[in-house]
Amino acid sequence: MSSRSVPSPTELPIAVAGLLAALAGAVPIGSAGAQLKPEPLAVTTLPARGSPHWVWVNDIVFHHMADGKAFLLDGDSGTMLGMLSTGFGYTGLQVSPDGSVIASPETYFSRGTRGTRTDVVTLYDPRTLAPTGEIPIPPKRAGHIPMRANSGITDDGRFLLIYNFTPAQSVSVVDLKSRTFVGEIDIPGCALVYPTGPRRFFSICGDGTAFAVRLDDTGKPASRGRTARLFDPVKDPVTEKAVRDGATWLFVSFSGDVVPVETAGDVTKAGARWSLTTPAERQQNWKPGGIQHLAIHPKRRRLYSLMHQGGPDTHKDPGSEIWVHDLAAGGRRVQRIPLTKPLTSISVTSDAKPLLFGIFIGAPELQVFDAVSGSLLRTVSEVGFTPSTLVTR
Amino acid sequence: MSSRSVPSPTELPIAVAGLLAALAGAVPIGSAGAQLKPEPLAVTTLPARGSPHWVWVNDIVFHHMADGKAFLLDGDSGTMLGMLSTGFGYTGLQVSPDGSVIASPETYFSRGTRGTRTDVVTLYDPRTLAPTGEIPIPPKRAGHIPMRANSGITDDGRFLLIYNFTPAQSVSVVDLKSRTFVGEIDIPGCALVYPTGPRRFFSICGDGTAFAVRLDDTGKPASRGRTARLFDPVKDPVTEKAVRDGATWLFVSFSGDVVPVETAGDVTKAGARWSLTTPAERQQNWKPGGIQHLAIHPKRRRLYSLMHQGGPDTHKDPGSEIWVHDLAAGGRRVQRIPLTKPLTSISVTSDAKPLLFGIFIGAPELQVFDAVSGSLLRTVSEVGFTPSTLVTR
Amino acid sequence: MARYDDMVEGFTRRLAKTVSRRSVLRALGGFLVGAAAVPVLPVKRGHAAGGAPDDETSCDYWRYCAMDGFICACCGGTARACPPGTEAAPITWVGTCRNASDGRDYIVSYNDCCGKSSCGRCLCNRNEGDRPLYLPANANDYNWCVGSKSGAPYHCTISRIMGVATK
Amino acid sequence: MARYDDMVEGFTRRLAKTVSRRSVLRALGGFLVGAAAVPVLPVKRGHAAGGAPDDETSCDYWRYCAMDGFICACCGGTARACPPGTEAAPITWVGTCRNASDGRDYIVSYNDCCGKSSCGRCLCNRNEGDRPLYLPANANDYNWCVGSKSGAPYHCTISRIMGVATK
Repeated sequence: MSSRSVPSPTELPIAVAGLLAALAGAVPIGSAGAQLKPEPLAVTTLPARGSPHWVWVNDIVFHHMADGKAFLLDGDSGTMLGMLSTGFGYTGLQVSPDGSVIASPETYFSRGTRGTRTDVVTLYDPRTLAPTGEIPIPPKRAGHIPMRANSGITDDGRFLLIYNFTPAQSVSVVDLKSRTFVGEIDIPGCALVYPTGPRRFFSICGDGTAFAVRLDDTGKPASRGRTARLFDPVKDPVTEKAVRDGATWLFVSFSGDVVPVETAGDVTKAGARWSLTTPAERQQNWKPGGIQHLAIHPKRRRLYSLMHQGGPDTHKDPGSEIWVHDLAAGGRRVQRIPLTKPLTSISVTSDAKPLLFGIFIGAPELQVFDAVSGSLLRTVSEVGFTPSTLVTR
Repeated sequence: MSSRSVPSPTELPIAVAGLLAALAGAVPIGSAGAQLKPEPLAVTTLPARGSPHWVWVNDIVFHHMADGKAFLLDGDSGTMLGMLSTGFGYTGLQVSPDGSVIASPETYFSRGTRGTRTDVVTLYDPRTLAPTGEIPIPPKRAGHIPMRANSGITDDGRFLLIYNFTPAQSVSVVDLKSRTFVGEIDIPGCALVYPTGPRRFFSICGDGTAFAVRLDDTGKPASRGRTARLFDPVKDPVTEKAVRDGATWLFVSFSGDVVPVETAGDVTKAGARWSLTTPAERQQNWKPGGIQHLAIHPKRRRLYSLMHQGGPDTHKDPGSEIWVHDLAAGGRRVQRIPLTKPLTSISVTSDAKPLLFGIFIGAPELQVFDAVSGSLLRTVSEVGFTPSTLVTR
Repeated sequence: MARYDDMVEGFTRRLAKTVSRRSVLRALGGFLVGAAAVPVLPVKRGHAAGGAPDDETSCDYWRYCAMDGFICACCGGTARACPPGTEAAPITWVGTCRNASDGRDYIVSYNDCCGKSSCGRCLCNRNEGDRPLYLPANANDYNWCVGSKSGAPYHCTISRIMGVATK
Repeated sequence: MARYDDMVEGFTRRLAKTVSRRSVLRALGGFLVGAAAVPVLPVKRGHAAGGAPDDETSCDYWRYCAMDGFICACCGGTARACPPGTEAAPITWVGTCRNASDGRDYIVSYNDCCGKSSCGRCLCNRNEGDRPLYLPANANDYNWCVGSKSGAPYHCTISRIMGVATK
């Protein structure tokens, strides 16, 4: 017998050790040599402050939706750092601005895919990746193909906002400080959440407006109202996959127009529209598309867009190139990064030597690029099943 | 707009219809032409008595164990007939001898992969594949790579027996008539369940014996006892993947010896040992192996074995051939069926024109063979994720 | 105009060089050793792609022009009926699809079948007329099982003809 | 003596003909269109297979001679420590592995890390000395998380040296 079984001497209750010895029957229990101390049982933890090159990959696991996961990886080494198990129909986690809390809106059924539904916000310790608390929320969390605006955290890290769709539309407000559910705000005809300050967010509406909400210090709505029309939802709708550039959210239309939604003043309004594509490129059917098709490096003033050539209704198709536009230069395109494999989601780190991460929902791998040169640094395999969205800081 | 949205007129509550109309915003709701009646909402059901060529494929979904599934397929057409969602660490379902009940031992956690554990036997209607009842059982159900002997039903269909491993070993007895948990029977040093009659089963033990149990009419043990030694667990252990031949269970050893365990009389004892392989084949390292590596057609007296060439400790390797032995002729080999793809589990239907089904845990497909000629009839793709075991009748 | 399939074909060719996509898939279907679990990319095809417009287990079936999900006809149901043990969600999104055999446009309702985990077969994503989540009635990205008694668990999607489209 | 890998190689060759397994896998890793979800076959390798006996993320690592599961060193842990947020199950199965660098046999304990869903990376199945379920202490087919406070949910497996094996 080249293999034998002994219980772990440091951990095993005597009774179980006796049982196992009995179970082993005719197979003799080997005696370990005394010259080596058994290695202790250990669990790794993460450094208190992570690297700016870490990335979360949220996975809805479309074929096994009860088993949502979020993977944490290090872009520099390409190693996996840890994982969260995040329940049914997972749409992604939020990290507080100071990085001290991971907040994850999750849904569970008492019998996996049937029975009583329970929605909670699970809080995880970013160092141990262990659940440290659970905040019950109404079982109304919107289920859809993951996109980042499903939830958001106010700029001061105080309130977590979660989009509900039952199909009535509302936003659940959770106080991350007191760890309580505060209440629900109706957003009729509007969807998703786009934070715009310590106490503000807006949702985007079917009539081309936005619904802007200001919260008081308890998380209750202090004011709310519909903006003027920001875009034409019939002629050329914008995708829901906007990125934030300070006080401005940059939306992009199906045809490739950038629609800035400016929230700096008291009034949320549309900024000057510009295009990702030249008329010639538009003629060649270049379009934005994907699940998280925009990324931004605000300090470097760079907007990254997943682009592909396709006809109408290809707004969710993966990108074959990433185009880079200089926001400081009025949106002048400064780079085209051709892809060897399609991508549906991208994200860029916000540090001085930024990485660009890319995933494709049809392949379980993470691609890591130098965000400045655009060169592919590495590919990390076996990352989830249907990797959906990315979270960087 | 080539696409528009209207709610289903027959089903939609007025309030929701109003809401959706409002939500649609600028997009006009189309009016359906009156010349066609909308097709009604419908759900299919299965015929009261299924075909003998139907097969269940149990899937533990190893990468997403909270999402166990069982797929029902028709071997003749290669179509999927339906599916069950069966919870965490799924080891497979049991069908009552008369086909009237599907009994599925299942495990759930209140938070998917953490929280409170609940074990139940879910009963499904074989015609609607809907759960019709749930019997709570102790949360002790054994978790392991799926194999058929994890649970069993007594020959009269009355009692469901479920193997427990905590790591203490016992069997949970469930009365399928009264739909209640009856009790637990300790089987110290022994594992799994092999039914041998309307009120009998045995478990197989680490010392090479079996632990035989007779139940009374309430499902409590009437007698129990250890048999004489049936095999040598050190020199040449048998696999747990036995098949039943009437009152005899046929076990096969790592090296390829058939060890019949005869239960016809009052005493459970070993029958005459014989070998799947000739000395020359043994020299060429032909061995049995797999997850469900044996199948039987009792009426035709044929034993089917997944065989491969491999060294020691290859008892779980997939088969590259299926060998067929005639039990009526003392185990003479009558056929070798070469495989174009490896298989880890096989099962044979018990009718006069039997089909042989095969799956490989590493590929999501079902292979269907003529069990008499051995020819591959069809391959059904997209059957689960890690298809584990097969159930035919 | 580059269709999605053509693009993906292009990628595949670049990757697999002389290996046709079909043979790669066949090899895959066989088995994999030591590789990552490889999930399915939603298949998207326009009518132009040809395929099998009359086969209701095919993503090319004419009714599926705005389909997004697993085709119930591959899961124990039919093009218009949910598989055993599931529940049809009453609210839904609707597309307008042309039936090539009579040249007419039909309004087709896509109802999700709910109450079991994903069927996992015949994933089909055709986004004709799909709109973002702020236009729910036109958004196939929602899990419409939310409107069923079973709640969110999504199994597959059926298509029902609601009428002939008026111009 | 045909090793498992050789057999699988053989199958692969028969299927994919001129395509090497590696290139098939690379193509796969890229993406798949319209194919079934293709899961992972447990990788099994003996020392004879060569590989990387010193790389603790490799199934060939010398300590992993009786490993069965996902290698924690690929999951945020190390060869001997569980990933963040998981719990090491105290009871376990044990193998005896030879360290080629010093030629000695070590007793290695395989502890499952529990409390999260499967890591899904670096699946490794080497059955040296594995025995059936009726010999639990030698059976790597059990989910040993059953002995942890977290209960059954299995994430990955570590290996710890318990001592030098005596003959």
